Amino acid sequence: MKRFSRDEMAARVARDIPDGSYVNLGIGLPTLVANNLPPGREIVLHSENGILGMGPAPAPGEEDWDLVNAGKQPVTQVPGAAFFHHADAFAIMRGGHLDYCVLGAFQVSSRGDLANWHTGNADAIPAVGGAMDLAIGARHVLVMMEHLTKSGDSKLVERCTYPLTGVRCVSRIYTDLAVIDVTTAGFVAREWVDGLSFEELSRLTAAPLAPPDAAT
Amino acid sequence: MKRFSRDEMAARVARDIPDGSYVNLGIGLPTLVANNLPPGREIVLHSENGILGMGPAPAPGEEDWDLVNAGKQPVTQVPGAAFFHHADAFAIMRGGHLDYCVLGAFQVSSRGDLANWHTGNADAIPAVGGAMDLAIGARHVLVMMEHLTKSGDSKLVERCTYPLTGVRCVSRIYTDLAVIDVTTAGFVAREWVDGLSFEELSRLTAAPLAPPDAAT
Amino acid sequence: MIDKTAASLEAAVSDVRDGATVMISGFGDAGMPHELVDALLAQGATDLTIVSNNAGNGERGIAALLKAGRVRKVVCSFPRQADSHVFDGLYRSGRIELELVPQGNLAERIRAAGAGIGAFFTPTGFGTLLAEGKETRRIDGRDYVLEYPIGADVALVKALYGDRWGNLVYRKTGRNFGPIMASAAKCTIAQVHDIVPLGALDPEAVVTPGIFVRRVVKVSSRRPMR
Amino acid sequence: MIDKTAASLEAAVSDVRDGATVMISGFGDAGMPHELVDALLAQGATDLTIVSNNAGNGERGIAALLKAGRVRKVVCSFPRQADSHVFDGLYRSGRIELELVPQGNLAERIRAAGAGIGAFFTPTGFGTLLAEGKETRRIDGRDYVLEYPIGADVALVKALYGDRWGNLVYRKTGRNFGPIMASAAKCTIAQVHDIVPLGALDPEAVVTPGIFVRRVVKVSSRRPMR
Repeated sequence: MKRFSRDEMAARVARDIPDGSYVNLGIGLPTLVANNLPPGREIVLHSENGILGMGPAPAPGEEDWDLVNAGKQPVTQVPGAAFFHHADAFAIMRGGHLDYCVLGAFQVSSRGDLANWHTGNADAIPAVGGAMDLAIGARHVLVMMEHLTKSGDSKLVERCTYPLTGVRCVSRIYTDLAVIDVTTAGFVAREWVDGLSFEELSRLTAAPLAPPDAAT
Repeated sequence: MKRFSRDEMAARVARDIPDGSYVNLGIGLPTLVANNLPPGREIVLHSENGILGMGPAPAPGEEDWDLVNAGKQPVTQVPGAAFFHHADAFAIMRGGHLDYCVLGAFQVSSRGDLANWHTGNADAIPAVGGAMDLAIGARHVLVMMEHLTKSGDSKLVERCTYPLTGVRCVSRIYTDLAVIDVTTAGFVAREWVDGLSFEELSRLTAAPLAPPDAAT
Repeated sequence: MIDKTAASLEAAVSDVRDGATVMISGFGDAGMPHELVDALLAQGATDLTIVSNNAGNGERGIAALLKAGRVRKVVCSFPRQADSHVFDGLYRSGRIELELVPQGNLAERIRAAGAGIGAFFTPTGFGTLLAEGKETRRIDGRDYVLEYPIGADVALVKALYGDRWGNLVYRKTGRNFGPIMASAAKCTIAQVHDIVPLGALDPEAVVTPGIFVRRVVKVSSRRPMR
Repeated sequence: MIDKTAASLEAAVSDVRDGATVMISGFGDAGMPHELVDALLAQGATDLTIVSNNAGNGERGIAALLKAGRVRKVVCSFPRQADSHVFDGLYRSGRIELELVPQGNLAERIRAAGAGIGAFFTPTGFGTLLAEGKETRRIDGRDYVLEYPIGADVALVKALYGDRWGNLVYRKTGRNFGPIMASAAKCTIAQVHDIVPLGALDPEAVVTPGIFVRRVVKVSSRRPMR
């Protein structure tokens, strides 16, 4: 079996984002989606720190530290961009105006609960940022994550053991092994990597998994 | 006794508005205050339809119908003006950022209740506009009105008989006869027109009235 | 490629359905999208709920919609205007429903719909007829009324300039309800004095980002603009 | 005559009191009023509550205030940053109080304080640790948490240009929390790259009207601005 690379995962997500969409890409893995958008599509990127129409990273030496993304990395602006303050930036999310939001995750449950902000470790400094707003901040909340933790546990679960970021909010999951929808009937596998059987994928998923042709 | 004219009332109100104040003038009588501001004071006028830094009426022929006041009459803008949308305009009021708001009234009660939007007539078309927002929309809510109705009833009352615009919101009343404060102990006369005795003023006021030297 | 430009007023309003809730920007004449309202009248949708600050005057615009019997309900702050005889007649004869909302609550309720706020406590209107039957609460010694969002199927707004992404700037007090209505409707249609190339509007000065706008249609006014 | 210009950073922050709640704009470095924060450190006020998106990094700005023991409590969304060791150490040893707020709720609560809203129902955080013990409500089939305003005694913000009335414009994503914090504090102090004559700012493009600003102080950055 050949796992999807991070760029392949990003390209697979990007393929699902139609021309003309308004999209927020979370920090970390989801940022790669921007580099993998199919040519010819005009996609408007939103960042919760106050911009619509965010462009790629600037050339070295061209950084403008008043123009950063949610990860506080320098970005650029494209023609048609607009700036606004933080309350308006989050009104755009909370109000359901974004088409897609792409997030990383620790766990996703089969009813779409998302855990991605806190390991629950007593010693951890809690920090939530915009994670909880993003979790409910788009018509389609997509998750990009490895299928398994480093210790081999499934990150797709019946019930999240990490503290939740949002309840019943995820609609589709892209892992290094598969694309899985969250439906009212639970996880439904849509596609998976070559060399992996549906039964093997099910075994690597810690919640019931329906095959692509299951009625949902 | 010589009643205050409308311009004298306006000038008396204007005298109480210090340099540097942010002020909203209601439609009708209060609009006259703008023409009576003492020279040398820089007062910033707010209008709830989206401007701070409103100037006087334009010269005839110079009207710009995209630049109107709350009464939908053409106005001008002064250097330093700013435009904003309706939610921000009312946030400025509701948030308590204005120093003074000057309103007309049908009645004011001795605890500061204001009635100025509705006669209560069954046949009247109800229309509130920004009246209720203005009533609670400034640190000091000043009322300008005739002391008596056309039929000779006091507009200063123990309890408003007209439907309320706001509860316990008025701080000072300027009439054609007197300047009266609303205190926690009720109405206190501060000054009144020449030729009128305090006893006569009390008789023309349908609620207990304390003299200026009353402890409040 | 994103191109929100509509070829005509007619095309811009073609899919407004019977029974729709339609927001109409404007405070008096300033910011009033007269041409879009005329197009809606010609389009024929009926049983409408209109959300606007006023309820029309004379025989034009909202008054014409009312007169043609297209409006079931008006949500506004100030229906009584100079020459608002069409609304007055319908209201007095019980042929139109009125939800009267203090202007600042109207604005905040529209904003709440756009911002995904479920409800909010406002001090405006507390203790008055317009808060009767509504939930109230004392918070930190001040009394508040609970108010709910007002959203819409369609918003008709007037702006000065727009681009093909739907970014808008307004003109003076013509801005009024435009930006918040644009955020609160499923389908926002903007009439603009001119459509400018993408990138021509200063990103620092865009008032309504294009994400809130579905269609932009050019309606050049004979009145001079800045 | 209105002249909100302050002669110096020192003069601008001279009256901040012990125990004050101080908002500090900025998202990382963008919009962070470093020089005002340095002036506050020098001024000496202590027992402060700081409201800001982050809790400082390195040894500068908010981190320096924390390190000097001036801060009792931090209200923020993301205290954990690259090199936020000062906050981390104080937090782990129980010497600082933290109120962790989802970023959008933080922004909306600040806006609510400025807009006179008593409380609001937000969907963000429902069903999570950060909503534990808070009032919830289902409205129209969606679950919400009730959140209250966050106001302040002082706001320190960074803008691009200001005038003597306190009107402000910002620069790119440096805008972030500035406009809402300016509206939510009793005394807002803005550091600006330059003070321009009254009337030089386009009234259509002013982001923070001067009514929200008490003092403006010029702090020219060595970094080139647009």
